[in-house]
Amino acid sequence: MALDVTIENLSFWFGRQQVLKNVSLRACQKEVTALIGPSGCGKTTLLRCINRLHDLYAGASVAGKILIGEENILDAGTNRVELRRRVGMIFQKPNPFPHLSVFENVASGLRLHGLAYGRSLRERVEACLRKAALWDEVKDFLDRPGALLSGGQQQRLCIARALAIEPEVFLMDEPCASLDPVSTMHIEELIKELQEEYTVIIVTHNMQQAARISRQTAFVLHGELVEAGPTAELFVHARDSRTEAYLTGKMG
Amino acid sequence: MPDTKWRLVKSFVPEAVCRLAALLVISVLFLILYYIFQRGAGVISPAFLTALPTPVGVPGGGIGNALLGSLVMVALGALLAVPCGVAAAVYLDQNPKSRLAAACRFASRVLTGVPSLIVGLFVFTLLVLRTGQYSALAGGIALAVMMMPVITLSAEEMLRLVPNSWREASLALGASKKQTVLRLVLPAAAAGIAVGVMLAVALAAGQTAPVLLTALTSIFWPENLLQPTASLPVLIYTYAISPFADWQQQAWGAALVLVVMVLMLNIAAQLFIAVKNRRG
Amino acid sequence: MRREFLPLSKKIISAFVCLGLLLTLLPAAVAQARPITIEFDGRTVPSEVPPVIVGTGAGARTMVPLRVIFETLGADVSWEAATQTVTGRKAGNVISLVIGNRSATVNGSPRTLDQPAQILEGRTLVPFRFVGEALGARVEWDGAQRIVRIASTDASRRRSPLERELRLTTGGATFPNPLYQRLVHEYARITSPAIRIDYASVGSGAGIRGILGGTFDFAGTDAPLTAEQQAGVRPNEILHVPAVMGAVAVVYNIPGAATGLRLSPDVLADIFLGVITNWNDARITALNPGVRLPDQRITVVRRSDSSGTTFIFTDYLSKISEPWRTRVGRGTTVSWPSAGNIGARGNEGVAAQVSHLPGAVGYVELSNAILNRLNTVALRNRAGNFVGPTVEATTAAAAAADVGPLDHPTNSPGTAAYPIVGLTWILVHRDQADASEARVVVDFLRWAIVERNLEPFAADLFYAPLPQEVLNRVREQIRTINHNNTPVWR
Amino acid sequence: MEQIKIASPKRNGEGIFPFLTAAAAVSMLLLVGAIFLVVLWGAWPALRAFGPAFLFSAVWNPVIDVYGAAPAILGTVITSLLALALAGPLGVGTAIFLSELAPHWLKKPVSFLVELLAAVPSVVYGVWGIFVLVPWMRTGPGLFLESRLGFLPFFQGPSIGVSVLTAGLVLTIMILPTIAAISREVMRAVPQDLREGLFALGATRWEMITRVVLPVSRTGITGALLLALGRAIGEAMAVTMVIGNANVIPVSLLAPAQTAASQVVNEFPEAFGLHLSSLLLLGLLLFMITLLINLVAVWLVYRTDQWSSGARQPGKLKGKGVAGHA
Repeated sequence: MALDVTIENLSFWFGRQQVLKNVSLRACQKEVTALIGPSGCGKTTLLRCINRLHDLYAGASVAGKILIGEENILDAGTNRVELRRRVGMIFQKPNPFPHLSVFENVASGLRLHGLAYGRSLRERVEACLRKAALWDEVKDFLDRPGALLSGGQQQRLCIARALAIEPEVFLMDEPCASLDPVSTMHIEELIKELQEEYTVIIVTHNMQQAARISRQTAFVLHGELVEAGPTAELFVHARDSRTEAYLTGKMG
Repeated sequence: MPDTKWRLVKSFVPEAVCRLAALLVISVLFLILYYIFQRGAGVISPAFLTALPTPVGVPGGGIGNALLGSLVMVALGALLAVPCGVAAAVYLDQNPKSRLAAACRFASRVLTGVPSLIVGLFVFTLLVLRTGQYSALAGGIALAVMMMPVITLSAEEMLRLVPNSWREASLALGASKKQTVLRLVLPAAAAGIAVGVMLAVALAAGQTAPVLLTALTSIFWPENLLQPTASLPVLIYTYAISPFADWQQQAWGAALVLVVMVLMLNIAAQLFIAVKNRRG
Repeated sequence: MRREFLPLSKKIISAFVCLGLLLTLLPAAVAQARPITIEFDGRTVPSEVPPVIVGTGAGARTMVPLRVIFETLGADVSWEAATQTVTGRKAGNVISLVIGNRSATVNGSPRTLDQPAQILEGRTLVPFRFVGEALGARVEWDGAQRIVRIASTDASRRRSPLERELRLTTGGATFPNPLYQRLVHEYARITSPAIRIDYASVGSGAGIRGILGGTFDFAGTDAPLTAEQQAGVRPNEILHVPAVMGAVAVVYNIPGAATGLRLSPDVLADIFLGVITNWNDARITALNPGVRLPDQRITVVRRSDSSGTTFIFTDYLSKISEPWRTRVGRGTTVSWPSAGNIGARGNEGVAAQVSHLPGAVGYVELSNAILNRLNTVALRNRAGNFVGPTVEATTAAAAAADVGPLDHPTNSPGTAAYPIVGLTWILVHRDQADASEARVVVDFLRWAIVERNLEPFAADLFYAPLPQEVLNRVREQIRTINHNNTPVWR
Repeated sequence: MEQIKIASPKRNGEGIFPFLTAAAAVSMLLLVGAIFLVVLWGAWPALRAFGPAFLFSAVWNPVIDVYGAAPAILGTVITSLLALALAGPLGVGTAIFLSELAPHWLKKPVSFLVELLAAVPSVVYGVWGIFVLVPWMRTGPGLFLESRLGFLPFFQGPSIGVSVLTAGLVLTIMILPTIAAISREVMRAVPQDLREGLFALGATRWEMITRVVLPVSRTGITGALLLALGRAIGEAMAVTMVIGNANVIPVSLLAPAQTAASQVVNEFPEAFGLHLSSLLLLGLLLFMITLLINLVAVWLVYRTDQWSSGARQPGKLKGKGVAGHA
């Protein structure tokens, strides 16, 4: 099940510094939405608002609404543990748990939520690894530490880990930033498959990547959403001159 | 999911236990400090810090020579231990996987755990018995033996934090290994190494047995590195086990001075890191 | 970057917060004005009324009680009520002062005082500097330590045995350490400043190791050298010079009962052997008619560190109890037989345990018993009298002792003798290698022991002086100290 | 960033520089070897006289010159394990609080305070032990244990204040700051993205701590505990003041006993001959125990490295401990 993610008038502060200013954006289900913009523009912050990872840090404050389906997840009463189960996240740098084996990395979320045991656990781990196109490469090394895999494999392992708990929304924070072109290609393939079932929001520096994989692209600058639209349109006719400047490499 | 609430509750309980543990630990430690300050503070005066000690029944004794003696021996120890310890750390950093490195690391760890009495005994046997002379020099050497492994292990840790890319850049510019280490790696790790040195100094300043066995003690000012020299821990030890109230009182004062000295060193180390971090 | 690195200012602030927390611990640490004390030739003079400072600023003068200063200087005092005149006489010097008057006479000639003699709270106070100097003494005021120092000029500086710089390193027994500290301190005051003697309180065994190994120039010990220790040296090469004597007090803590407990030697031994385990044991009550002894378990407290005090105590028990001699024996550390005995570190450790623990019995060196106000046992001596540990009873024990010169005079036959007393020795090489060192060692031992300069200090610290017969022996011992076969004391 | 001059045409001394650093590394080995030999040399007569029986004999009698180390060894083991059992959980709990739970403004000053306390000389803790802890133990907890649990052999009275339990408590207090300070340092070094990784899977904070922070920093924490154990085993002054120094096999926690280190400190000043040699043999045993603990530590680290060597190995954190503590 996938749900739309609707961001309404979202503002975000770290201490006194305003990082996001009145951002509104709708990421539709079964679509990839790409967030692009120069470093430090606030796109990662925007992403981390969606699973409320910022709540871990003192000094973060937020205004506005983020709706997943109909539910405003910024409500004080939101169960963050439950929210984060529903929203999977892939980080910029692959972060498999170094103390766990390949198998246990994927199983970690399942065990956390008590979703599967014994045989069904093994089956689901295998299914997720297959979905992440990693099974063939690791099926003989399931009990080896996840950290021994290559960078691209590690990132796919993280995707498998996130897939295992069946989230509704996938957040990806520059998932290919630390990978080589071949691994990047693997991941991109994977993302395309994921959008069949999930809502995917991806932050990327790489405009070609955004063009390749996303249906919608949003351009963020200095904490403001400059414009958002279908990727094909945005890349050809940017409505805002700043977007155009960025896309043509005159800025950033 | 229905059980997430329960999981949050289950999470709260051990967290509360940790909070309680921290509260308990910190309050007990704070109480101990309070007690030392309370007993020792009344004794301390400028005269106490600068006068020579006096025997029981003669008022006005101070800890001036012990304070100076401790400073001299700790400085001497640092002077010997820092170059040697840092050099060993550089070796460990340059050849992290060699057998000698593994052995040296192991030896350092063992050395940090050797009871201090045994270190004192070692220097006593090798130096004091040979020369027939207790001396500040022997005391400094004993303290250096205690400080060296601490400095080596912490310095290695700090050197390891210097990014490899820096070294490679330096070597790529045509600098020799030696130049890279001396002009780039060591300065970059200086703040961290300094912290390790200060901790080692704090450790050395509190040692009783090694100093008693090597530098003995004295009621005079230290004038010569080759003569018996007074030190704070030995003075505290001797005074604390005497039955006389005025000596016991002075032992508390001296203990407070020692604690404050060690604490000051640590504060200095922390500020040093803070400043260095700030500068990048 | 998520890991919080506080900015510098905050780090410094938190450091200061910590420092502040620590500083709140400091109670009003203002050094209190200590009362002024008077020292005469290095010794503190007891005075019921402390000296006071009269006047302020440059005119401030320290005034001392009249009787104290005149008696200290050995002057005769006379008082003429009609004229309010005080007259002091000493060795041909005459000084007279009139209360409330600035004029005074010294040997007939008039002088003017900065401060007149006056009466304060019923005591006559005189300006100490004027009086001291008029009677031929050197007077100093040590403002930092608040001490009035008076030195009699006739006996002020001893002729130094040596003018070049020399430093002696000595050490050993902890038992006489306070006394030796006092001695080397005083010796440093009266001799050439170039000569320095240090005594380190490291234990008799370490002292013996020190003199045998050549690290100590002389050493203090509570136990004579054993045959094993003598093995490496020629016979009589190391002299045992008796320095002073001390008593070992048996101390106890019986709740609700009894000062003045009396014990016989066999009962004492059985208590420490663990045969008698309760304070209301019939054998104890029989010795203490009229004393109510509770039903309380006896806990033996003994030294955990090896010590001369243990040696003296077990030496006594071995002499009076056959079971003790065969089962335990004597030594600086022994294997204690009684069940549940507690070892405490140092005399003061034993004293502290005994004073805190109901039912405890232990043994400490006399000064610890007195300074900690512990109850002491009166022991039946060989003559059959119950004698408590005192300085006099200790000297009496040595005077009557029937033991060899290298034995502790325990279980002495003297009628007034306390039975558990020990000697402490200074170990010194008879054949000295260095002429200068030899001169200083001999001078120090002569000054301290033979000329009895240690006795006043010893009394302060509850050690007993040596009887005359032992002193005579010491004199002969010191005379044998030689360098290249030439006696040093000529 | 200041500029650093690096390149220079002259390359003098390059030959001797690696030699010097290697010499420093070798000197550390020589030092340990020399200390071992010196102590062994001193302990040799006792080793020859008693052999392995030294370890098992409970007789320690200087009067008849027979020595056995069983009580001292048992006392050492019991007090230090007791201290570790108490200080381990408390110290790690404190570290968890300081690294994961404490509010931001509290973390820094309190961690700082704990680090300061780790540097306080042990003799100071000993003095506090004898003047405050011993009287309190006699009247408070000791009496309680004696009256309520006295039927158990290891709580047999009478409670007199100085005891194995009191020594264990003093050691606990002494090693607590060490454990807390190093563990905190190690936990702080756990990469934040691992924490976020598990949080993003929907973990509560405690689940994150037990599933990420503790396992990842396990080696470092083990190192801290072993270091603390070593310190507890070698500690002499503080223990001597509160353990009662009875040369018996410790049965009751409320009874006096002694440790190897306290026995050496107690008897060294007056010892001579075989007695002295036996004390040195005790010192040699302490040395060997330290060696053993370090071997275990190295083995643990090695094992963990094998098992998760890779990009982000927790083994990196090892040794941090030693730097923090000393």
